Amino acid sequence: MIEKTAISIPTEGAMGKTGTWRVFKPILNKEKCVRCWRCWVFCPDLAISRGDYPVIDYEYCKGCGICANECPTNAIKMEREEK
Amino acid sequence: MIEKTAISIPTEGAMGKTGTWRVFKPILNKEKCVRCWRCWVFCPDLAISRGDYPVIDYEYCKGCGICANECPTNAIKMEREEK
Amino acid sequence: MAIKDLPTEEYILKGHAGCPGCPVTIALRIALKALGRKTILVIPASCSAVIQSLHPKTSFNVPTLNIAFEASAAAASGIASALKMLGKEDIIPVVWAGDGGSYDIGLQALSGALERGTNFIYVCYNNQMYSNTGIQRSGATPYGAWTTTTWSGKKEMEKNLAEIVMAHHIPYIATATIAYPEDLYKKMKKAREMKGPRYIEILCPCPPGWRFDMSKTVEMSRLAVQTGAWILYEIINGKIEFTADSKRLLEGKERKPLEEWLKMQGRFRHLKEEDIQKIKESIDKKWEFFKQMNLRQKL
Amino acid sequence: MAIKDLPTEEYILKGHAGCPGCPVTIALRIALKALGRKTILVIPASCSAVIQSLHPKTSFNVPTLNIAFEASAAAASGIASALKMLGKEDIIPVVWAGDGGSYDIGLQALSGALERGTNFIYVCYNNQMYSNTGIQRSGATPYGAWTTTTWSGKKEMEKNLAEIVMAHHIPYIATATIAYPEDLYKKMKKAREMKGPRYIEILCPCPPGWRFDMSKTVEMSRLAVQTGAWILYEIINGKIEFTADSKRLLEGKERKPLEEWLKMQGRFRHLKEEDIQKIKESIDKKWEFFKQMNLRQKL
Amino acid sequence: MLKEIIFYGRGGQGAVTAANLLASAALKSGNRGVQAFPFFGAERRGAPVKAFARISNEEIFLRSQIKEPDIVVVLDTGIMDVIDVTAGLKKDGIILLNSYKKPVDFSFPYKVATVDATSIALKNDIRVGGIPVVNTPMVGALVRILNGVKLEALKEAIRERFGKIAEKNERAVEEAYNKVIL
Amino acid sequence: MLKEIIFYGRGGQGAVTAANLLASAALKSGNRGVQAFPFFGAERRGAPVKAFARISNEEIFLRSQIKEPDIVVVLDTGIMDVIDVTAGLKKDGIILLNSYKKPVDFSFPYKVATVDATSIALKNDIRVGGIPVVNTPMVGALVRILNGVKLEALKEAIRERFGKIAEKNERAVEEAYNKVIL
Amino acid sequence: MIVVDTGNHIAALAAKMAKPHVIAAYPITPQTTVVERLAQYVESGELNSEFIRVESEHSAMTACIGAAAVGARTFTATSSHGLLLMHEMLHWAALARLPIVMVNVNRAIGPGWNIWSDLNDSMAQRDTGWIQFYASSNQEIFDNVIQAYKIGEDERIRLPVMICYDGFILSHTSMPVEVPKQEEIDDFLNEYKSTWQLDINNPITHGNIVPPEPYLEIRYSMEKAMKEAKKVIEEVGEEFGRKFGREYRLVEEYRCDDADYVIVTMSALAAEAKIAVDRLRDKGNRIGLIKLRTYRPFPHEYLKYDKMIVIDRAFSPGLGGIIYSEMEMDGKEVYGFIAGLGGVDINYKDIEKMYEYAKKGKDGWYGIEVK
Amino acid sequence: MIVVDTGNHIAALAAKMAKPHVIAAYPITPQTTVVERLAQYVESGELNSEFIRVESEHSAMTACIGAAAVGARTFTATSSHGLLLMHEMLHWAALARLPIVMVNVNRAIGPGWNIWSDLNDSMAQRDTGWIQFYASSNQEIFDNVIQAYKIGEDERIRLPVMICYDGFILSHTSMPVEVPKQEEIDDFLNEYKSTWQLDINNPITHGNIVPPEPYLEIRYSMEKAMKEAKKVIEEVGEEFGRKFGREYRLVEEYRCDDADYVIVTMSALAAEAKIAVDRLRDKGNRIGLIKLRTYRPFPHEYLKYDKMIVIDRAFSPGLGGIIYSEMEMDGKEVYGFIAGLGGVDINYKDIEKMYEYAKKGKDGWYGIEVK
Ligand SMILES: Cc1ncc(C[n+]2csc(CCOP(=O)(O)OP(=O)(O)O)c2C)c(N)n1
Ligand SMILES: Cc1ncc(C[n+]2csc(CCOP(=O)(O)OP(=O)(O)O)c2C)c(N)n1
Ligand code: SF4
Ligand code: SF4
Ligand code: SF4
Ligand code: SF4
Ligand code: SF4
Ligand code: SF4
Ligand SMILES: [Mg+2]
Ligand SMILES: [Mg+2]
Repeated sequence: MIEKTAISIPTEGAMGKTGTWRVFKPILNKEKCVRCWRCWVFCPDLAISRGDYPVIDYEYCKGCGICANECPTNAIKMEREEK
Repeated sequence: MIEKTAISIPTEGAMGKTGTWRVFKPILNKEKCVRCWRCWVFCPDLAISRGDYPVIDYEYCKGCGICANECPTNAIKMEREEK
Repeated sequence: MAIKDLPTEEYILKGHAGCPGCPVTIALRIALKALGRKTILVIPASCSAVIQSLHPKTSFNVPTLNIAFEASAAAASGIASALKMLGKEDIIPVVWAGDGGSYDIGLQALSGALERGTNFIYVCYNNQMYSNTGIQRSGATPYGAWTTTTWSGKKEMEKNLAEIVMAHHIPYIATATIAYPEDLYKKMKKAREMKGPRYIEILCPCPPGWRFDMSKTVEMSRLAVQTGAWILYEIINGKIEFTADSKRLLEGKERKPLEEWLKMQGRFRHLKEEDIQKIKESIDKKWEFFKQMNLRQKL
Repeated sequence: MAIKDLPTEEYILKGHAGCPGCPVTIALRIALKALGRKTILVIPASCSAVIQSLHPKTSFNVPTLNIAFEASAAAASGIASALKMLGKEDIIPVVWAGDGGSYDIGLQALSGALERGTNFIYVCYNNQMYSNTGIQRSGATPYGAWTTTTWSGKKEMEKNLAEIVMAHHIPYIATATIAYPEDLYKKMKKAREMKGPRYIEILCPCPPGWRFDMSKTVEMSRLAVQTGAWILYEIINGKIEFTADSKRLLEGKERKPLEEWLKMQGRFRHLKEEDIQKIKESIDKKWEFFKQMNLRQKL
Repeated sequence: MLKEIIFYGRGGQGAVTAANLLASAALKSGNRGVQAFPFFGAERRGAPVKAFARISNEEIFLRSQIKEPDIVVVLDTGIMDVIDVTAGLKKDGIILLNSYKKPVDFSFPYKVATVDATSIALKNDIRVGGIPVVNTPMVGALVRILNGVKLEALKEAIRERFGKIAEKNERAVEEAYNKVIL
Repeated sequence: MLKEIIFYGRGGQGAVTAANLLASAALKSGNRGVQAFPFFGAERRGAPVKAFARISNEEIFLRSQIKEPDIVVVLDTGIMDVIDVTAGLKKDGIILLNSYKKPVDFSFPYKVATVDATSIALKNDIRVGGIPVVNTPMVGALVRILNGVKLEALKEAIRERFGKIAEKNERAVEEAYNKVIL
Repeated sequence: MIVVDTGNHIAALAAKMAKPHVIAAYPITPQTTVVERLAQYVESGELNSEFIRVESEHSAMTACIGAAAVGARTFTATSSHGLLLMHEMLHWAALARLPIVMVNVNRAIGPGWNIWSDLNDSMAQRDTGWIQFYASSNQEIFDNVIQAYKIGEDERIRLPVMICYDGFILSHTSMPVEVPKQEEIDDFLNEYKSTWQLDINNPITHGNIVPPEPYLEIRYSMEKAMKEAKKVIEEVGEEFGRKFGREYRLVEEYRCDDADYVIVTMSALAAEAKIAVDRLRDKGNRIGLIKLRTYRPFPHEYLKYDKMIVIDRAFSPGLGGIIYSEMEMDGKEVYGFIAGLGGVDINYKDIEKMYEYAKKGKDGWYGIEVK
Repeated sequence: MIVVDTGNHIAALAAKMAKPHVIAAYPITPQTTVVERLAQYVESGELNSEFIRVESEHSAMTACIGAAAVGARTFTATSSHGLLLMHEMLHWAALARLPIVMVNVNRAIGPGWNIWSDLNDSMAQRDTGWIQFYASSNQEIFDNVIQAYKIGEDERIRLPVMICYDGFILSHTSMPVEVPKQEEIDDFLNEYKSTWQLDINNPITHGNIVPPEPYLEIRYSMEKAMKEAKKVIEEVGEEFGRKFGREYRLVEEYRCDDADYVIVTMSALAAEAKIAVDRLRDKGNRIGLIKLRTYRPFPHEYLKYDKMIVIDRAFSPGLGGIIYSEMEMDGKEVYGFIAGLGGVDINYKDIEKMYEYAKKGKDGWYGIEVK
């Protein structure tokens, strides 16, 4: 292509590692988890994937706390990020 | 006013004597007229006024024939204009 | 009210540029009788812009602002706000727009003005096509009608703008048509006396566009109502009332056969039986919708 | 269908530019699961244009056309026609527009595309304001809500776009919201399998705009339904069905008190009792309207 | 040599079509340069209108309106009350009128030709909405007056343009061609 | 003399407000030229952001961004993992950090100052949604470092801008001014 | 084959022969008959295209953009207020580098409504990044539309192209036009292959936020394409000449060789000006004419005569005649006339008068300042 | 009183102090805070105006036109795509001779979306008949908005006025601004008396079809007003100077007296350029600066230096830098640079470099063709 126009390519981390935006951090307590996958479906940042148990990708989790708020068993807790 | 812009002034006969557009001409037969004023209300060209009987203004009547068509008593006839 | 009781004041002057037999001039003439002189007309590109005649003369005798095709309701908004600030709220801005300028290119400005509760009257005179540019299809063109952009007949059903306006829940909505001048006059008058956004749509059969003889303009209008193709009603604060012959049809009077109306129009000449059936069904549906609406209210 | 049955395919990539707790990304993520890869997104100016991240990268993994704010439905029309001519009708253009781009500046293009019977899906994700430019009122902003152009609360009732769309009589109309992902998924899927114009509106509670804590996005969505402020339904060829919790409310389940929802939102903090009353009434009216519609159908 | 012609008529009478037919016929008759165009306005049925035509054996570069015609063609003499159809007409210009009268009955300081196009139209059943359409017979008569445009070419132009109603128009054209009084 | 300052923080932390407060205070302290502006981008809550301020005793004609600051102010040291806050910093520049640590605990090749703005904010109950807002104490500390901006002027700027929450911010500013470690 | 038809019908015919996949248009006087004719072609099956009957010109251009973005060849037509309403999307089409072809029938801008020709509508779009052609005959309308596809779609260009011509003066005037055979056109125009498109197998995003530096490059790339376009337009014009016997360049020079004065103008006025030149030459004046065929890119390189008389049918309020203001005047004597706005009829006699004025050192608004 | 605030808030403040009857506006980055602030003024009762929350910019401009047509003073603000969407109505407002005042916050045009400053948006409106000012400081924003009402409403002018300033660079930058007292502003601006309006006692029609000849006169009347505006702008600028101590003309000349080279530019770049001039002078170069305050009408009369260096933050594809292309170059050496598109940061060092290039006879796209 010779002409330049505003074409962009799908890229993971297009805005960088957005985990750095986080102030609070979700911590999973597997014991409590019933694998209902609500945390997975509601995460706006695709930071939870479906393994045996939810796997949180801290590189991209922005720490919104929706997962914790929506978890029916309180298996996720938000903790102040220590830096 | 100093600036020129597209301002127009209300004027009778703004398009000239539109009676000249006419091909057929409405002729009133007073005998038949019941003064229902349908011809008056429907004339698109304001060419019929309300006197004792309808008065047709041939200077502006475009000869559409609505008055004749709408007259309940056939008191108006359209005739070929002779020129 | 009888025809003879309509005021004799006129706000249009003789010798205008309308076609012989033009329905729009009839409608505007009657409307202005009801609106009176404290009216500012706002007119988008349309036949009504042409009817005024050429600068430096005009055939309209109320202040009139011509405005871009898609912009009439926005211009009226500005006028309404300015009149308020200038202490002239006795004057009413009235948009007088064609179906093209209302159903299609002017819809957004209209919807915005309705949502903002603009204090104005919006009149859509509906001749079911772009007539000023020489008969192209509009959103209001009925199914099957020939236009110069639908040579073999329009493939889609028409939009129903009044229904769209209903979804805005404004104080006053009405339909009218020229064959019922008292009805039109009364509705305009009623609208004039209210506040907030008011919408009136007037069916205007156009001889060159619909392809019928210019003497039949009013007849075509009447037949549209009597065959049920056009329904006359008003909706005041959500409450619907049917008027004139439509009321009679609702109350059980028989509709004239639709064919009577269709056959008189050159634009429908090519229709096949199944097309006519399709149109009939859509009219039945419309009646059903309104009947239900009427019924619901009675519940 | 349970959450676990939703496909694990994703068409959005991690590390996008959405705010933490953004409802729009949740909605789009789920929608794309249903729409699949044979989708072309059309996105007008909005938060969704920003969420994509900066050129030369994008966080969206389906072909996406950004387009001017008022133009998305028109762009989709062009795409739909082109796909037809190019023999690629298995691909569907999907407009993904905010409420500003749908209720206000994009309404006309939307209405035109609906009337033409365009083969596309139009999704309006409704966060009830212009959030991308920093929280200004839109036609969808509810009565009383604070925005940066309605400091003392919006004075007008919101438009109801779904109702306007209904007046266009298209094959499929539905409402949804993020707290009900299975419901959203099913509706998208159903729409995907139909032809002609399809409209889906998704309520998206936005933390910075509505002024609530970012962890409550889904909760706010759920409460909107459970208090009756947002109604979930679908209309297939004119026939309405209520879904999820709204169906339950219709069937007699009690609505949660509206205050529960209002009080959690900073934008409503200043509301007086009579304002709340007014909102409640308008919600009651909406339910009444839909109930009647439902009833009518059963007749 | 350039010939410039103005057609006067009423909206709906087909003055523009007349000019176009003439242009097509002229090209078919071997003229390299032809033009036909309406007076650029918003015409309404019944209102006076005009149309222009140019014919030349060379390419025509003129893009302006015709101010000094060689010939004026009047489709409807009624409009002569409102419009001076001789305005700008060249000294040796010709006026072709649709009239049952004879040229001598008119007192223009120009050459006059007449043809009763209305009767010809009625006779050949060329009408729209009951009203006779006189444009084709008028062009037929005009071709007779003009040098360099052939009747056969005009008929061909009519066949190309009119489809199934061509035939009666051809007849009318021929009749007018023969009946025009100079 | 022109002083150029960059504030680093996160979207939502009020870096722009900090720059604006500084500018107002500087004007009130008699500087003719002041400027405050954000880095021109679409900022999201939590994402790293920056804001700029300029102070001078003459009118400022600069309209470009600050590339070589005299001072950088870091509202949230967390972002130092992602951003090089010393980029462009003048040789004799100063870094002011929001940290409970001491300057010596940092190994920048620049002068470092620290203030525990988070604790000061919490102590004075300056929070939004539970999170401490550190912008005002950071400006308090900055004023101490800068020549030519008066603490009293900053307090006045805060009063003008903040209305009823001014008081606690004034207290925080004063505390930070006193507690900054150079 | 020679066809006698109006400029609008000829434009529609040319568009049809270029076989666009998608046409989206909205009616406006005096463009309307272009759209009507195309609708007819499509409905009769003579043209296999999707015709989108949009609800506004903004949407017409947007629909073309959408269609072009998935790789379709597109066409639209408009005029005056329709063009103005497209303004935002004109910029868009150009920056997106989509070779949309559009016909604009020049018409004056309101208020008051004025349906007659002047060039203010399209010249006010001079900064949108569209290549612009102005035609002075129906033949040129045809030839320009065909060439527009070849030029716009050229890999070195990829810019949208606007073909402008005077409302009524050409749009409604029948003239003879030589029309090639469909096969010849097919052969001349290759099949369109877009260089970028929305494709499910390569899911790019077009148009998300672009930071300053890449934005500058995108802009510069447009400018490079415009520069390149000068070459490509002449190449294509030459090939067209070889195939069809009518060669085209950026400008047409008429009797300029030994000229003391050269008239510079475009559109229908340029045809009328030929007559003026001939007549003035007959009277012994050494005068020539440069007709700008292309207005964007602007053919500065051809405007190097010592004494030039520019006739503008458009002006920029607060600046002057538009072509005039873009001339490089270093060391030249240039006279500028503004004439024919709002459809005021300008004929060769008027142009001869302008020449007389220029010789006396006068210029300005013709008919007002000089008359 | 001295206020430190952003360009947008200052614009809103100035608009408020001019007391418009009607404000109609639509939000767009980076103009948004103008609208927000005005909404706040109106809702708090500080400003007695009708604020119309329109549904698009096309409607914003139209609502102002409607309001002005019944005699109201109006204000609006926009940016970039919002301005482009108004294009049709910009022409309309000017031809209707309505002295609407609008702020445009300059922002680059998409696609891709770019929210940063360049002047392509407003310069592409150069043919619409609007008077255009470009500000380089927040003080100028304030002063220009106030003067805009006086100039536009002057009976000799009656044209709409656009005040442009760079997005973010001014719109979001706080600077000190001297704000007069309300009474002083009231005194400076007389009450607005429209010369034509829709009036039930004199029921004129505005804008119906206008035949060619009167249309030409309407157009010419605009041009006369633009010419007149040069005088009026300087008169008003002088009066402003007398009242408020800051005098304004069409341009601002900075150290031009003995200059060999003069930089010509406008907007924020012109402020930055002062620094470059000072620094170059310090190094012994005889260089000056002309800042265009007014871009329409175009102040040709001030651009008469032998060697000029034009810096454009906008360009016309297929032509070049826009200011550059409008210069009368007869016998002058003019160097044109295109710089800072899409918000690319340009500082005094860059401007110094351009000077060095110009001395070597080079010009072009800064950062690409010359870097
Ligand atoms: C932006 C724009 N597009 C197109 C036009 C051309 N135009 C003028 S009037 C008209 C049709 C009007 O139709 P309608 O509103 O139904 O009114 P009618 O002519 O039927 O009275 C059109 C397409 C225009 N003036 N402006
Ligand atoms: C013509 C035009 N006007 C205004 C804007 C500025 N603008 C961009 S996004 C936006 C608001 C979008 O609101 P909405 O559609 O509700 O989407 P959201 O931001 O809420 O996701 C506005 C006003 C624009 N880009 N183009
Ligand atoms: S929401 Fe809670 S219980 Fe459900 S999967 Fe996630 S962590 Fe487990
Ligand atoms: S905190 Fe938010 S972003 Fe992080 S995993 Fe939970 S839902 Fe996802
Ligand atoms: S319509 Fe007939 S009866 Fe009635 S007033 Fe007229 S002429 Fe008389
Ligand atoms: S013929 Fe038509 S115009 Fe004449 S009076 Fe009757 S209704 Fe009126
Ligand atoms: S075309 Fe129809 S609506 Fe328009 S003026 Fe003529 S009759 Fe009236
Ligand atoms: S402002 Fe709201 S809708 Fe927009 S990205 Fe942020 S959370 Fe999402
Ligand atoms: Mg219509
Ligand atoms: Mg929104």
